[in-house]
Amino acid sequence: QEAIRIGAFLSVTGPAAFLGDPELKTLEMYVERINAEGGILGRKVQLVSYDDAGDAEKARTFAKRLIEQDKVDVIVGGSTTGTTMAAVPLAEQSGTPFISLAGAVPIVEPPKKWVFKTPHTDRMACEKIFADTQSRKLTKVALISGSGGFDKSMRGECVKVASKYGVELVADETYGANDTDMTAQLTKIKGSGAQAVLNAGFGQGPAIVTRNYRQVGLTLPLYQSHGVASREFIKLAGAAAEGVRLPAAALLVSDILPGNDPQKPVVSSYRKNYEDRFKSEVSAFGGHAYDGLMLAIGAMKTAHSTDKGKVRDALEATRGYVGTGGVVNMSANDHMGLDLTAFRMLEVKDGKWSLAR
Amino acid sequence: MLAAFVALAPLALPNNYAYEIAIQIALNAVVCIGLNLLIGYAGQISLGHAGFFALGGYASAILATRYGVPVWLSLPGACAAVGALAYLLGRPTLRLKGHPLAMATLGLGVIISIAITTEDQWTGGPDGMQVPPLVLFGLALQGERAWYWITGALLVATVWLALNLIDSPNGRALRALHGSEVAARTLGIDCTRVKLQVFTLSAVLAALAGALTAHYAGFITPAKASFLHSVELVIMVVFGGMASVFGAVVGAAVMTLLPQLLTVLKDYEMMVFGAVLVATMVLFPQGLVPTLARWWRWRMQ
Amino acid sequence: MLEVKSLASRYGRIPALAGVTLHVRAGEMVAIVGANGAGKTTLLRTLSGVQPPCGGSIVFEGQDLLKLHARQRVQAGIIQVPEGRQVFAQMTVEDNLRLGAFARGSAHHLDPVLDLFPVLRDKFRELAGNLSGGQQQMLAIGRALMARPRLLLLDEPGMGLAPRLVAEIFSRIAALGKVGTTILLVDQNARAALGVASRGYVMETGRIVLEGSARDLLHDRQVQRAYLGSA
Amino acid sequence: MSGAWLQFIASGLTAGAIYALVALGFTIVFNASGAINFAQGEFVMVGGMSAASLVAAGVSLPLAILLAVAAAIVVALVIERVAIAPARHAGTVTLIIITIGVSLFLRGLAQLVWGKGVFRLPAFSGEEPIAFGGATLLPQSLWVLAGATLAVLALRFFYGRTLAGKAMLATSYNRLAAQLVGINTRAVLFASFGLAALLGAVGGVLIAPIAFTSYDAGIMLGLKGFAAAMLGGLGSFPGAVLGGLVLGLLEGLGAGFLSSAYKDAIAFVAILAVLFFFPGGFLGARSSDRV
Amino acid sequence: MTLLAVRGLTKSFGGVKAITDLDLRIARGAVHSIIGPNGAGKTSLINMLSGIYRPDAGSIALDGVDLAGQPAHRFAAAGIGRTFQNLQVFFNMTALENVMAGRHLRERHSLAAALLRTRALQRAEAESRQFARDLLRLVGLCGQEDTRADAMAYGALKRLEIARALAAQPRLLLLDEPAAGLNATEAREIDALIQRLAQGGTTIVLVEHNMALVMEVSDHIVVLDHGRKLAEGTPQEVSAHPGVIEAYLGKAEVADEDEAEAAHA
Ligand SMILES: Nc1ncnc2c1ncn2[C@@H]1O[C@H](COP(=O)(O)OP(=O)(O)OP(=O)(O)O)[C@@H](O)[C@H]1O
Ligand SMILES: Nc1ncnc2c1ncn2[C@@H]1O[C@H](COP(=O)(O)OP(=O)(O)OP(=O)(O)O)[C@@H](O)[C@H]1O
Ligand SMILES: [Mg+2]
Ligand SMILES: [Mg+2]
Repeated sequence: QEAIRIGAFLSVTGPAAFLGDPELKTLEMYVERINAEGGILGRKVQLVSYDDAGDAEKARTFAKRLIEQDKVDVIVGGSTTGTTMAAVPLAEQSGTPFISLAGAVPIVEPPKKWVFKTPHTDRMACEKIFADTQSRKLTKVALISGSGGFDKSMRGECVKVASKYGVELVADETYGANDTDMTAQLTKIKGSGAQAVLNAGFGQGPAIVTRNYRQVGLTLPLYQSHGVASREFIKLAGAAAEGVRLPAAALLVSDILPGNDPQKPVVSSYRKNYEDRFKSEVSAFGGHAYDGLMLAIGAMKTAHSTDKGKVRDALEATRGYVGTGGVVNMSANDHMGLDLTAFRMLEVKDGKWSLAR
Repeated sequence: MLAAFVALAPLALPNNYAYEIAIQIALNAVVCIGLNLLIGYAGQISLGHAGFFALGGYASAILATRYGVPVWLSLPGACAAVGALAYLLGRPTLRLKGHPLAMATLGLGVIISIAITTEDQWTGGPDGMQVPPLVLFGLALQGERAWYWITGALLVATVWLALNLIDSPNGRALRALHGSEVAARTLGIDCTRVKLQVFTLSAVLAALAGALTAHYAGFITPAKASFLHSVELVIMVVFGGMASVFGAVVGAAVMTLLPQLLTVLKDYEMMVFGAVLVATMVLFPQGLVPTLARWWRWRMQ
Repeated sequence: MLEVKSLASRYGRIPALAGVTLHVRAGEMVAIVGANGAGKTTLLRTLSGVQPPCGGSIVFEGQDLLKLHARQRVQAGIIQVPEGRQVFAQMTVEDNLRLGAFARGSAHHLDPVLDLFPVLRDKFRELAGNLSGGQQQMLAIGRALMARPRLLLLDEPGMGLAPRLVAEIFSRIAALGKVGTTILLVDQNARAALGVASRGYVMETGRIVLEGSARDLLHDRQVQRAYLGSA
Repeated sequence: MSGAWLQFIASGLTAGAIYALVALGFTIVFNASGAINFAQGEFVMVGGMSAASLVAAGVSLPLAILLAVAAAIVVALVIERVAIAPARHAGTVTLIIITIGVSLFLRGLAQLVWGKGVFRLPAFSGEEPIAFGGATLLPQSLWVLAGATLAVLALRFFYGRTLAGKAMLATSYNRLAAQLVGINTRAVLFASFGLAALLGAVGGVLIAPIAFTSYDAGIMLGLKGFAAAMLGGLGSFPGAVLGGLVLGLLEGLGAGFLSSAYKDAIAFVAILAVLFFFPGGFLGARSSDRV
Repeated sequence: MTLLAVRGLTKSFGGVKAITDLDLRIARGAVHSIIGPNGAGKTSLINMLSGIYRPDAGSIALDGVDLAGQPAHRFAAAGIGRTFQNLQVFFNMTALENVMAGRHLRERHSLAAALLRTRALQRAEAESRQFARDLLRLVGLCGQEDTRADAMAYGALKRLEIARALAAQPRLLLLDEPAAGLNATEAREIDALIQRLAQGGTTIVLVEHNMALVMEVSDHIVVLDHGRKLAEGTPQEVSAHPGVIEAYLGKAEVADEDEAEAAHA
């Protein structure tokens, strides 16, 4: 019998490689495992993946290739919002279930018939952070963000929801993805009267911000985004990372999760599998791919078919799926199915992640 | 010959994905022909043409979405606007030569790219913006096949125009100022004007291709304006062969296809691509088409 | 000293030398005359090693030159003054001259050359590219002399020089010949070239068509008609 | 506000010193071949990555630095032999494309060898910021500045005073004439790549504690280094350093006083303005095209 | 019947005074030679007369219209053509294309016409091509039409430059050492060519070190030294001028000629 084809286009290289790389590894590993266990619906699973290097145009071409030439049954992929949005019209036109691994709100708002996503949105990250500042009675927050798509999108969401949490934004600075020194921006922030600083960014920029933050003598609470939710951030920022808070999925703290946490088994097992196989630390991003793949497989199992329409319907009907990102409850209006509880507020303590408070 | 090729190629195109690649090749080739006039014939390097390419797309998209201009109007409007901009920017820039010119055009490209990324209320920022489809004579142009014929026809027309230009007094003036600017001036060639003309022409072609790419894809991102895209365009030109119109077409075709073929190599892709590029340029220092053409002529004699 | 046998060379497929045979004895000055495109420049380029041969042999003092790179030939004392001057335009006159002695490595004196061409002393710190055509020609010759050549290959040394200087340079060249430098000279001023040389060769389309003592050639009717401008 | 002023300048100098080091590498290859080596950023990356991965593997910092520099030089020399030397008669643009191909190759190779992670090297002399007049500077920035200063002094001496240095310059100006005075033009090109890699690798090691390093760090460094070299005047070593520092300062002050989003654009606008008035950059040779 | 009147022309480079306060009159239809020692300023003068250098002071009036300070292509448009001492051939083109490029002023079309290859343009091109072929034949480069310039010998390139300059049918032709690199016989052909052109009404300014040629063709000679006029007059007057012999001609040359003549006879 013909194999079930799962298509993926991911940013395995390029500026978003730290997203695409663990995503691809995860997909490859779990497709292998599924096949080792006999596949699903009595068929083998085949992964067809392409590297879009973070370029939306390439992503679109590859999405077309997946749909038209490789005739995949479902697409799991789109590491960034830009690449995802490029493929959305194709998935919609061709009627292919498409589970995105990117963060921004517009992917699922307004809901699109064939498009789903697994990661938390950047708006949720902002809300989680502002909820935290609110509880610490910090009302003046300075924003600093990178100039990439993730960074700008999150910055925009934070600006939108700030007032909801009584937050006044007193500074709004930017840095480039490859900048080597942000002390100029931080010095301006220092003079802005902020009580806390929020950095929306991913890659190495946030680590430099963190180090420069200490260099210019800032001692205010510093919040980073879920975009740096990996050990690498702590490694790069070094001692300066102490006390930094950020919202992230449970995956990062699987070892210190209380035993009764529903996510504990899932995240522990994923972590173990990943780290044993690749000898490198897990990040939340690989987890998104794990969730995407499992949602797709689950939907096919529920539908007892790879018929695209049926799989889509099954996806939309997902309830109570426990993944690395949280507990997913989809509906016709909610193609992500996560709420704020999926995020944990982490703090760096003694060079390790810990649960805040 | 090219026209026949374009007309017959669909017989060998199995699916929409193949059409997609063909369309990309045609659009890239259009940019490269313009760029080759500038780099290969006139000897004026530009490392900023991606800026014009992207501006074409963004301008047309913004005119259409924000101002409700019908696309059949916004597209030429965008090209004209980019042409005017290139003309203005070209005035001071083209006084430079060689490496300073490369630097200046690179700078223009980077500035355009930063502006596009930053002005997100207009452009949607780094994640790009949606672009409405091309509507001609009240018909929305959709589907790969329709686009294939449009872009194929455009490519044939561009090749024809470029060949005409090269074999005309204006084209000789271009090559003359490449050979020796002083000598060209003493023959009455107004080098400033000629350079400006070809710079503007190439920018308009880039904008046209950029706008069509955007309308075809339905979206555009600032990556299209990036320095790396500018370099990619120049690589296409040099790879295919400088001062060769067909070289530009071949360069665009190979450089569009190659990444699609190499994608099976996964982690080795970038390495192999680099190696292929180096090997080709070492073996064919004049570019693919001129070196092969010479070789062919040699064989024939 | 120099033995060239059926030397051939080509640009792509176009042959420029089609079997040149000649010899130069130590201390001798030999002139080569020929029309435009006869292959004189190509011959000198092949001798100095910047142009690959495709046949024949070159023996210099018993050594097979074809085995040596251009650089090694310079070290062996074969120095070419190239056609069209080829000075380092962006460098000063001084640097140009010092680089002339590059292959000798040891200490070198600029004075003899500066005495020969006093203009170069005036323009010592000027960029070579800013010199007038004739001044550049002098610099090119001066640079070659800095290397203390044993075999000097001169490609049109008199080109672009004022008549007074041509005469002067040719007499200096003749003087060099007398103190033991061997010289192979190409110049369009065939009269002057043959005037100072002891022997001469006439080249046509990549071949030697005539050879003889300079005096005989000067008086050869054919040579006179073709190269000396006599009606 | 004076503290802020100073910090903007300190920020600019930190970035600027990095650009300067890369720009010096561009200048070396340019001065031997007349071509721009777009793989220079990758030499810096190879140096930084090798050192960082060696240190991570437990090698002591000084030894790691030595090995990293050696690795970069070997890589550069092999590349010169395989990719540049066979094409030395090709035009400038072709050479540039070849170096771009080389940079892609090296980037791909680095990605295979070291993965896609970001690496950091420990700072040479601690992380404690040095405060002056309300501004702070990391000690490592002083290392970078010192490295750039030392390099420019050494290079100036070599090219200005020694015949070997002049011979390298002569080769780029007129290869035929260089051959005719007995310069081994192939060796010159070879040596220039080695030298450029040496400098690049040292730069990569010096900046890795501040700017981090990853397989694709070369892209940005290459771009900024090229801009710095052009601003200072292609071919001039003091120009390269000056260009780097000015570029860094433009960014620092631009981010501080105007707009951090547009700081790169501000820097490029300034470069354009400089080029329009001094096409050769600050200290570039005033070209003479006599006819 | 002055075609070109130069007044008070001055040009210096840094400390070097290439041309100082020079006055010059070029009569229509005549052959004027400019001679002088190396570095006297001849090429600099030609560069100013063709608009390549902008003079520091002075006027250059062609038929009463002052051109000083205008860009070079205006000089060309006004009818001044030239060749170069240091070759400025278009090495990226064939011989024929080089000469056709010289037709630029005579064959102007809009960009649109060029792109669309209009009938008128095709006709003009055919004429131009024929004209260029004739010129190549005139300078003795018959058969090399389709050779790329970078594969031609030095002497051929010198003649190619002359043909290219002639293609624009200039009123005033400036030749900077056209016979350099040509042997005596070939120089004679240039000699004949110059005379033919002069008879055809082209005014010629010749810079040349080949005295045989200069003496043969010139109607009028100006001697420059250190950027100033040293002497001026007919060939006979100039060649007998002691200052000129001292600074430029030298005794040896004269003696050489005599010797050779004697030997010939
Ligand atoms: N780079 C080149 N490529 C192709 N052909 C060339 C090249 N250089 C010279 N030739 C050809 O080789 C032949 C010999 O040229 P060469 O320069 O040796 O002549 P020459 O005797 O020095 O002439 P001249 O007196 O004009 O300097 C000529 O026919 C010329 O066209
Ligand atoms: N662009 C320049 N920069 C600096 N100096 C220059 C420049 N052009 C010419 N000169 C100087 O001006 C003087 C005159 O040079 P020019 O070339 O006019 O001489 P010339 O009479 O043509 O000599 P030749 O007969 O040797 O060609 C020379 O001393 C030269 O060095
Ligand atoms: Mg010759
Ligand atoms: Mg001159």
